[in-house]
Amino acid sequence: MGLIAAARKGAIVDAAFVREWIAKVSQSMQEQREYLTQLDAAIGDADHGVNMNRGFSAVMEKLGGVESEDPGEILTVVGSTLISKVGGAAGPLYGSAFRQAGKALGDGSELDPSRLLVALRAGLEAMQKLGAAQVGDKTIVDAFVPALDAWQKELDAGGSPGSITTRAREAAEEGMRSTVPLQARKGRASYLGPRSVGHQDPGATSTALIFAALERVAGSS
Amino acid sequence: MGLIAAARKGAIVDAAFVREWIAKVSQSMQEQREYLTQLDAAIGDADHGVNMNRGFSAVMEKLGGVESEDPGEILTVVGSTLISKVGGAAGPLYGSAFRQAGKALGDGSELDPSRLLVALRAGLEAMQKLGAAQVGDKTIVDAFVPALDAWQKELDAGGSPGSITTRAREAAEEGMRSTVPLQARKGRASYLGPRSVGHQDPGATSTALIFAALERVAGSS
Amino acid sequence: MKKLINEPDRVVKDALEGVAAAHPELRVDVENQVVYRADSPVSGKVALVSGGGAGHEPLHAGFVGPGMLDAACPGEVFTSPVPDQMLAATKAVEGGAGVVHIVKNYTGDVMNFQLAAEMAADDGAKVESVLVNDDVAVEDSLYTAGRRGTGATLCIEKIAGALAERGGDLGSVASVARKVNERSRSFGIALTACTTPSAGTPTFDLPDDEIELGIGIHGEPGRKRVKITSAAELTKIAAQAIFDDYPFDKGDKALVMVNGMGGTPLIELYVVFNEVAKILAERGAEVERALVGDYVTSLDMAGCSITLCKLDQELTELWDAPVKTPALRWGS
Amino acid sequence: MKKLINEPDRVVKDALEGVAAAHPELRVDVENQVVYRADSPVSGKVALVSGGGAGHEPLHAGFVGPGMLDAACPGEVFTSPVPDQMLAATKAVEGGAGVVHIVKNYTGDVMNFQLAAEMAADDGAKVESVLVNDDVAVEDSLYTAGRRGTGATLCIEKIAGALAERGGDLGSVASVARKVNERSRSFGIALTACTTPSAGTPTFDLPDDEIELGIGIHGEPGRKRVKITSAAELTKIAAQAIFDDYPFDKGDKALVMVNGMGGTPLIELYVVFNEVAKILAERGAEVERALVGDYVTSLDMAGCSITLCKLDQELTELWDAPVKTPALRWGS
Ligand SMILES: Nc1ncnc2c1ncn2[C@@H]1O[C@H](COP(=O)(O)OP(=O)(O)O)[C@@H](O)[C@H]1O
Ligand SMILES: Nc1ncnc2c1ncn2[C@@H]1O[C@H](COP(=O)(O)OP(=O)(O)O)[C@@H](O)[C@H]1O
Ligand SMILES: [Mg+2]
Ligand SMILES: [Mg+2]
Ligand SMILES: [Mg+2]
Ligand SMILES: [Mg+2]
Repeated sequence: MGLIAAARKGAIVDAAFVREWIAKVSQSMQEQREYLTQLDAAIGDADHGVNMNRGFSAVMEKLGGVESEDPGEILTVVGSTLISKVGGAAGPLYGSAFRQAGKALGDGSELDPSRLLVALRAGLEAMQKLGAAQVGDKTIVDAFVPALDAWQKELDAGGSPGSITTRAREAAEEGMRSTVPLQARKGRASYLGPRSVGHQDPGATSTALIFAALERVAGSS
Repeated sequence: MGLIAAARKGAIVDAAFVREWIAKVSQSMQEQREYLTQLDAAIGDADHGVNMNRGFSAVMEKLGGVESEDPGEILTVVGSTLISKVGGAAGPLYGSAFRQAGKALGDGSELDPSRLLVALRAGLEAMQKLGAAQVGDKTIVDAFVPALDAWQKELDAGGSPGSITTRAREAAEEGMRSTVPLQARKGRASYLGPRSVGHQDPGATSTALIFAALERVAGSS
Repeated sequence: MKKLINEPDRVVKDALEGVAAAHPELRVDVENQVVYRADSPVSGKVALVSGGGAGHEPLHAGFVGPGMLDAACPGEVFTSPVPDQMLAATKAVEGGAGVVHIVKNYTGDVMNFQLAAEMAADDGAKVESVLVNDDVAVEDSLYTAGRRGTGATLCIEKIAGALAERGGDLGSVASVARKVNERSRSFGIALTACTTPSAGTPTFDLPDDEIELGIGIHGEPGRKRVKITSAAELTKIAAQAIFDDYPFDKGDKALVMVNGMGGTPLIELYVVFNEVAKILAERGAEVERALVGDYVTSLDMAGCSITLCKLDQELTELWDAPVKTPALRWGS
Repeated sequence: MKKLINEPDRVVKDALEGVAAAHPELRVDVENQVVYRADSPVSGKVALVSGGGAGHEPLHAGFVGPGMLDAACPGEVFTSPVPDQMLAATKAVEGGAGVVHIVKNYTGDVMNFQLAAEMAADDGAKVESVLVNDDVAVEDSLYTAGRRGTGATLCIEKIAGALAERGGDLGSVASVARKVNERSRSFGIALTACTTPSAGTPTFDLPDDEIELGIGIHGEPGRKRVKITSAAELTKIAAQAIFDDYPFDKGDKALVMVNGMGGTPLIELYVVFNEVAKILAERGAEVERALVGDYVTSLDMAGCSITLCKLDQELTELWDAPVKTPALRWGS
């Protein structure tokens, strides 16, 4: 059941919704595998797409065996699976983020966009605690932070779950594009120094894909 | 002094003549270095031109320090220098040939085309004793043998030293071309089996160059 | 892409099966991708665990054995291993004297080892982490992830492994490892990019007459691209980059490692070694120990890295101590 | 062409200077291109001398030392050495018990060693020549120069060297060398050509999806060109070519060498080793000893060769005996 539909009866996000979201993320990581890898080849080591695809395929397999009706528990499973299967920089970073977000949701089978935002903020915090990246370092953070800010803004403006996730996706993509002129200060790309300028960051790109998937689920019904 | 000029006063080949011949061989090995190497790349290991050029440069250096007025002694020095400097298959083969030719000439500062032929036959024999190649094996021998046969024929016909060396050079080149359709049975090229067919043998080619140099000396005066 | 593999996704596991088949003196957990020395845990001995992305062979699995590592955790090609691997390895080799994690300074390696160390600590294991960051091509500053760990990793694993084998305690094994890191510097040069099995195309394009200076070991481009020149010139550039950061002068004794990146023939590495030896001689420093060959590689990349480690008597003795691994073996 | 060299004509001498700088346990005559173990001549010991074109490193210079060769004579790249080198080496290492020449079966090597042996005999030295011809890719017939010597050279030098070190006399050292040759077979596969420094371009053109089967070690093309396929398939082809000539069956114990040609990363060699081990297991034969790495190379050629040597107790003991050379070292 999509967020819109859920929204009608009080904007409820449930386990099915989270599973649908993750399924769409997994699908787009598979579709964008080469693209993300090419981006990583330019300023990294040509494996980001492979890593993300490997991770989310493992997640889908894992979730198949998880009965839970608890969205928080599901996100926690997603996180620990990413930590266990991805490796590289993206694994622990995305893994900690999803796991922390899941923990923050706590239990309860239903939640709304504002509670989901709180959870995602907790996830972002965990990621920054581990990776110590700030906006402008040319990383995942450059897409993640503006996405949540836009989410907050649209939420305050009383926007619908659909419009909230649309704003978030737009902001994530903008953040993604904003990494192009930046010189990387974190991760492998930072080794290139000035030569990292002019390339879009792979991690910021995968983050934009994650928010795009969320929008598609929220938009559907 | 060229063979023609020498011929007038009794077809005398002297030390100066031999030195001139070897100098011209050395020059053409330098000029044809890449060409011979490319031929060797096709059916061998891409070093024949390099080997021959290294060898004859060493020979020129060596001869610079040899006073001798004895053609036989000079050819012997050429042979042992090739043995000591070239390596590969061509080194011992050409080396033994020149050395044996030199020995066969014996001493005496002058000789004529018929005595030079006897010496070259002795050289060819030494080469075949060491390498056991017959005409048709796609080797040096395929150019060397017909060259000496043509030499003999023109000599019997009373040809001038100039015409003798021209026939020899023509026959050597024909022998060289005749290696193209052959399947190699000796040397590295034989490893290719049927795949050696269709390529001109590098060693037969360098032999043709050696007779061409001889013709140029004999032709000049 | 032409490679001697089956499927790209199987490369690491297939290779690990090969390692198991070739080296009975190792125990290989193919499923979890951990290579152990067969007799681990060695009770009372400090255990050494290292790991990192695959594609750098023989690093690290080739350095598992008496006198060096107790376990190695290869990740996927060029991708740091996951915490589960290091956790499993740490538990399995723990002999009661604690475990040293040798971690090359890459964001991914650092974070995955950190998570593993935290989990291991929760389970009560004593873990000391040692960071390797010898690559002078990267300025260590706020604006980078810090220097990369490259060739010095071998020196650290060998020397710390020797001390552990001799019965050194956790603190002293970790500190000799850090001492080697502080006294080692490396610089790498790439003549070509490399091709990862999963990507299938070279990690970057390099014209036929250009090379990359200051490359790492993951196929990433270097700091600077220049026209190819003589081995003498290139070695000067690499050596100078090292000396600018950490000079080797009169009387200094160097462990000199000229390391092939994977696609460069040994004869060229000896040509480069000769140039390094000449440069050190000019400065009055000595080649005390030498290692020439492919040890810390980057798949099929052509090029080399030069590592200089400043030896003292302690380090020289530990370097000379017996070691028995697939890739480094002497004195036993 | 991008190589870490100075001038093409200097490569061998520059590399030999590097060998001298890196290995004090060797004595290097750079001018005459001979590498000696520093303590030669070893009086009363049968001496082993080998040689061949350069470009196959570590073969042969990397195998000079106690338990293996007394001297190695590298020629120019891919060009057999000249008789003068082998003559000088033979005289210098002769310890009163005679000298064994280990000669790979190539026209050039054979003729140059022959001339050297004749000259040495004239000087009163006792020389036994052993011909290595293990490459099953070449049919040994009137229509070829005979099988090439490839990977088995290492096994012969190691095992005969061990017997010589143990005090075996000239006859027995030569005959154990011949025994190893008779019990060894090899087959090589090239994924790419190689580039000699002096030629500067690849020795042959190979499309991006094709490989050469049955190659030698001088960059010459093989017997057959096919589309690239899986490591499993390629290993089957190589193993079958060996078994067709010399089967390994139930109970046979094999020394398995998976040798890199120079440009192929170690991780791929282990993938191939794994396939060889599976094939031998299917036939009931055992991997008794293993060697995986770059040992008999062809400059920067990508590919590998597989060598199988049928061991018996004598050969296994001699293989395990101590050896101390730059490229092969154990037990000391
Ligand atoms: N410290 C960090 N904080 C946040 N994101 C980071 C950090 N370091 C790297 N990243 C992200 O990780 C991405 C690379 O991920 P990936 O290629 O999977 O790992 P690796 O760099 O180990 O190969 C980069 O594009 C960047 O966005
Ligand atoms: N047995 C032989 N008899 C005569 N000539 C031979 C023999 N074997 C090889 N050759 C000649 O040697 C040539 C190759 O010489 P070269 O390339 O210098 O030596 P290598 O083959 O050792 O690299 C071949 O083209 C062939 O003509
Ligand atoms: Mg990456
Ligand atoms: Mg040749
Ligand atoms: Mg990676
Ligand atoms: Mg040759």
